[in-house]
Amino acid sequence: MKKILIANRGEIAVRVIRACRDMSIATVAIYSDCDRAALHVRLADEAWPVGASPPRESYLRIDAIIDVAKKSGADAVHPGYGFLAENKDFAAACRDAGLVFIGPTPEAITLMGSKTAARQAAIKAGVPVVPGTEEPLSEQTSDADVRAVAERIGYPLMLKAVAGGGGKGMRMVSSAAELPAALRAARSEAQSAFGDGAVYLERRILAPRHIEVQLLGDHHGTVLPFVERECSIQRRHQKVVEESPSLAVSPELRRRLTSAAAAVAKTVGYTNAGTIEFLLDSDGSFYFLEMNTRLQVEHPVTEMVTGVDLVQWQIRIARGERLDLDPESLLTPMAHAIECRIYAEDPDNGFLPSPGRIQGLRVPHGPGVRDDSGAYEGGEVPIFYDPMISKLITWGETRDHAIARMKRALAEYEVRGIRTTIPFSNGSWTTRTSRRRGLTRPSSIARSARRAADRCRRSMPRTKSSPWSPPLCICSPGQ
Amino acid sequence: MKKILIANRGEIAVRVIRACRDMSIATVAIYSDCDRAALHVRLADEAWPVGASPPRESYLRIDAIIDVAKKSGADAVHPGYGFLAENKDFAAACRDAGLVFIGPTPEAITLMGSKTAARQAAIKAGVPVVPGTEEPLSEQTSDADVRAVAERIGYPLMLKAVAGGGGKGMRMVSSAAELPAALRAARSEAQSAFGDGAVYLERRILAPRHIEVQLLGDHHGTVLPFVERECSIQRRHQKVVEESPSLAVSPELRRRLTSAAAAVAKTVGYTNAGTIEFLLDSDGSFYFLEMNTRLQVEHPVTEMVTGVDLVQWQIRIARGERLDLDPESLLTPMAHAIECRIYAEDPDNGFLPSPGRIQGLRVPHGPGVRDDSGAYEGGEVPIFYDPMISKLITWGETRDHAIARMKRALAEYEVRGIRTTIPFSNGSWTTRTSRRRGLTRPSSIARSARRAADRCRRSMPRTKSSPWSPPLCICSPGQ
Amino acid sequence: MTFEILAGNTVRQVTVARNGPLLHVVVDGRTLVVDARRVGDMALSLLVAAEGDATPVRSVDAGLAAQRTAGDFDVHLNGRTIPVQVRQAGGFGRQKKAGAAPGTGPQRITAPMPGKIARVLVKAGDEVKARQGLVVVEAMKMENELRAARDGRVCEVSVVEGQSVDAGAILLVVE
Amino acid sequence: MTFEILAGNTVRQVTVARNGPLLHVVVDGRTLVVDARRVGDMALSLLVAAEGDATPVRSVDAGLAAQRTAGDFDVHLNGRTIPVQVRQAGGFGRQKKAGAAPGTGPQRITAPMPGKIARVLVKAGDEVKARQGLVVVEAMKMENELRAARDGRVCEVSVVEGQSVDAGAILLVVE
Repeated sequence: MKKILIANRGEIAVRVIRACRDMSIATVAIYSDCDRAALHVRLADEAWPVGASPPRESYLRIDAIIDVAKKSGADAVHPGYGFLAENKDFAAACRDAGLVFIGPTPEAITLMGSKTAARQAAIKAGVPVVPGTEEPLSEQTSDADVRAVAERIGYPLMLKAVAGGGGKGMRMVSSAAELPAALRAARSEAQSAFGDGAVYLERRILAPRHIEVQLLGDHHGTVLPFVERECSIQRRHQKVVEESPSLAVSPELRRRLTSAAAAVAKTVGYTNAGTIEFLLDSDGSFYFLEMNTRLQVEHPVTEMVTGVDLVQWQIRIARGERLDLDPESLLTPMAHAIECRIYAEDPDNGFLPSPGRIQGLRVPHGPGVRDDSGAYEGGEVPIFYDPMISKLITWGETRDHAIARMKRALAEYEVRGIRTTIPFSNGSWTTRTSRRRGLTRPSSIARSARRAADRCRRSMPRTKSSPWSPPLCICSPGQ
Repeated sequence: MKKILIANRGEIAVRVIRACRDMSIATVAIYSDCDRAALHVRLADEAWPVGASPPRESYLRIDAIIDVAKKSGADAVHPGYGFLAENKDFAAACRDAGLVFIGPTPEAITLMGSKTAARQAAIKAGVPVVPGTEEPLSEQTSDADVRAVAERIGYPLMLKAVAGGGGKGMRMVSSAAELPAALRAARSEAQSAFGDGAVYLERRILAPRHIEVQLLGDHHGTVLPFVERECSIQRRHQKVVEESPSLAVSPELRRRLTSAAAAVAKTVGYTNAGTIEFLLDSDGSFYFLEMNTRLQVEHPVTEMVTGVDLVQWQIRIARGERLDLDPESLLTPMAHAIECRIYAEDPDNGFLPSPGRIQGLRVPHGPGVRDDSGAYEGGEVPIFYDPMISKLITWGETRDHAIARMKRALAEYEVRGIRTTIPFSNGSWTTRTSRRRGLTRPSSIARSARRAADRCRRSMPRTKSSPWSPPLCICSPGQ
Repeated sequence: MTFEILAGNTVRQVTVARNGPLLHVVVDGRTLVVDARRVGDMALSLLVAAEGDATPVRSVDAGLAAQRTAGDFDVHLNGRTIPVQVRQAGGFGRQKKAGAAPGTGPQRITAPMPGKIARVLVKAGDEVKARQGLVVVEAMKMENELRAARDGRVCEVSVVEGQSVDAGAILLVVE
Repeated sequence: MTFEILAGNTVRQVTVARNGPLLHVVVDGRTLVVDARRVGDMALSLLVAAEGDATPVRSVDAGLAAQRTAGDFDVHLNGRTIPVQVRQAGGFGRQKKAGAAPGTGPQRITAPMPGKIARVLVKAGDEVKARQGLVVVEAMKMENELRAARDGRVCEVSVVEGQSVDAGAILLVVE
């Protein structure tokens, strides 16, 4: 593998470019009109235009991207996350064009990409799933039919995009009255985000923890699970804070979770990187939620506690290497890591998107701090794409130490010209600190996140069902 | 401990401020006239002026600094490295003023600070030393007397400052003819750097490795050694590249080295952070070289492979906490870390100092990269202080992986407006790479560093004895 | 020089006077001695003396970001962002922050951020109820439904679906 | 526009012409198609087409740093630093890089960098031999002894010990 095309933009494109550099593999970036001067274009060896700024006219154009891959002489394609990362047609088009797709097979994507089929696979593997619709509800399905299904499952329930991920096309529905509006919004969001408006329903488990297990599978039958990540602090069904390991997972529970995850992956002959999400109930029972057949946004926390470069391993697996990592060490976290996502959204104004030019940027540094970013001073944050501009990751000898470093790093982090969620994240850590040791009590994260949520609610003239619903902490990682 | 004064500047002051932040301890910076807008001033909670720009009129003024500590209500002082870090009078002055000095006792500094007394301590501890003068040669000692001593030891020999460190006041002398000039230069450099012109002589071991052992000692009798660092790549007797662990040190040799180091420290009842330097001969025998009674510039590589925050532990020890770290884990490196020092020197012009304004700065980021820096875009690099502006540290699953990441990070690193050693460091890694795995063969580091050295020699109208002598690689860490 | 600075909901009278290398800043009668240095374009390193104290030692790094309206800035202080409005003395007069009271007059529905018009849910002449959806603006893959503050009649629709709009652009008017 | 650019020891004739959004850059007769965007003050993102190729795809991030002499720049390219001198067409004429040949005329000993005069080792009127130390300049805690290139007589000493000097300042003259 000599040259890899990265079919993505922003921080993840930059992340993949760096992994390629580390392996002396040349990189080909693609860019839309508004991304000509984006960081991933500047750092790649080559950069090719693929169309206009709206995703459907550039980063979602399979034909144009395959064409660039051929012209540039790339021999492999890394899809990153989002865009075409979980698009079976893209994976197939790469294969048909003789390009190595750095990810799972089109078949695996098709299977696990359909949330309903994935649930069936989990059931086959003997892993419990959340009660819900086994069949997708296409855009043709009438509101009446959907309401009927909803009645069977019972409220409150979650409305989710069959092709979904990252909270896009997802709505919480607490009563039949909310269903039509939520359905319309979810379908149109799903359509614009994934080109597929089909949705499904799932019972809402109250106050669960979101625990996920990272997996790598090679082409020689080996599947290795990693120590879990917890992603319980979410806002608008989008992850805000992730960490590894989870305080709620004992070594014994870790064994059961990771074996269950590996079992699901083996059932479908899964290869390359993937993540299985579980809902963990207060009584310790867990349910298969979905499998993400791609690299996760939050993969760095796993890298920080295991020392494994997941992107590099995606590439090594794709070129046929054997997974010769020590399975035990992958389940034995080195201390603790936390990730805080930085969004171009205005926390003082109901988290409205805040695109624009970055007039000033001060990035935190020092011990235990990692910043994965696609932003630079003077750069533009376009209106067309996901609002996440960077991920701040800290590692600490203990969880408290990692939190202390996160607080320090957030205080150093300055993005001027646009509004970002930095002050919100900052506020959510800086309460209830123990002066002497300078550490935050675990539970205070969610508590103060809730407090921040209240602040936003006050400042927000919108109803719950609107996408601007205030941050919600599904549960406190501390409790 | 509520408030710590940092009696230093530049990257190490910033490093200490970050550790204090992580512990919720308030920070007091001091600054000279030319440092009013320096990064450590900007990041500290308080900043107090201590005098004019020349070190002797500011950062070396014990009275002024103690005065600020009292006025600001600081209860402790962290000296960093350099300046007053190994000055017994300063440590004593702090103690007399009722301030906790975050470092060893004045007695330990006095003892180990005198290179000749330190050699005697090592001998007492049963650790072999390099043949040389047991007594210091004061500024009054006549050239003739010094020549006489030199004849006894034999050429080539090293001329070193008794109060020395970091290569200041150090000269290699290959013949009697070179002695007078070298003596004059060494004494005046030592005088200006440490306020003490006394020197001593040591036989020069040809092609040794420079191996050092980091130590922490608490106030309850515990001394813990850490996995060794290798600092064999030096230029003008200044370390350029450091790494941990050393390829030349087997687990068995590690036991012997670290026990020897701990033995020396225990003999003198050493407390807080310190480092013992050894010369490792090709036959595996090692000699005590000196002890640095302070935090080392290169402490981050140890932090990267052990996960221990050494500055935080210096503070915890100083406030009486027990060293409850697991001794075994400190001797068991997590993979590999490398540090590359970035100097404001012009590698294309004989490494002339290159102070001035930083017009543009692009700092590398991403997995496995840490930048400890005192520089910022728009900031000034003054003519008065050490030319090191930052330290780039990379961690990798293997040594080759750490080197690959160092190459990537150096390529991203851009300092515009002044000349830096980045291109030199960059060149010293980018030869003999194995295309497929993208890794540098260990031995090529020193080899290409030599090649770079030759390049400089050509571009340099100066003699060996001048401080501008070309980079010399005492040995290749790869061989 | 004397300014009025609106931060949060309070207007403060601020007078700044040079005094050698230092600034004397009088905020609502309280005098602060400040040593200010530029550390970048729109970035300042401030050392501030405690009230009554002459030597400025409290270090505050202040980053500024100009907003759309002249005199409006975001001030960044150690991870916090404070929107302020700076005006000449008397600029705000007695009353607090300007802005039409929501209770009366025609409602101008404006774009809260730059984006694309995803859907227009009403047409000129339509009668609308309070909180009824009027138009959906999409930006960064998220949809934002703008609603009527109270009952009224749509008298003007200035945008069409698919159109890109800047922040603050008037989308439609309800009277 | 046509320039002469001195990089290393070679002078190159460079012509730059706008062509829509692109630049046509002719370097010693070879034409390169370049798409250049400013990504900061003195920083450019360049996409360069392979010779003969029309679509610029090779990405090169170029940072510039102005040097003391107008038209002199350090060009930073992926971790490498290349000093260049840019002049108007004919600016360098036939000959290579300017600068008095060392063999002849009075030697002006200049400060190689800003610093402090640590010691003056000679006085006006002294006879000096080749490679004899004349003056020691200290900067960043390191001493730099400047020496005579050849035998001569010190005719002028323009500095005293302890004095601060800028880069390029004439310290003394030997004839």
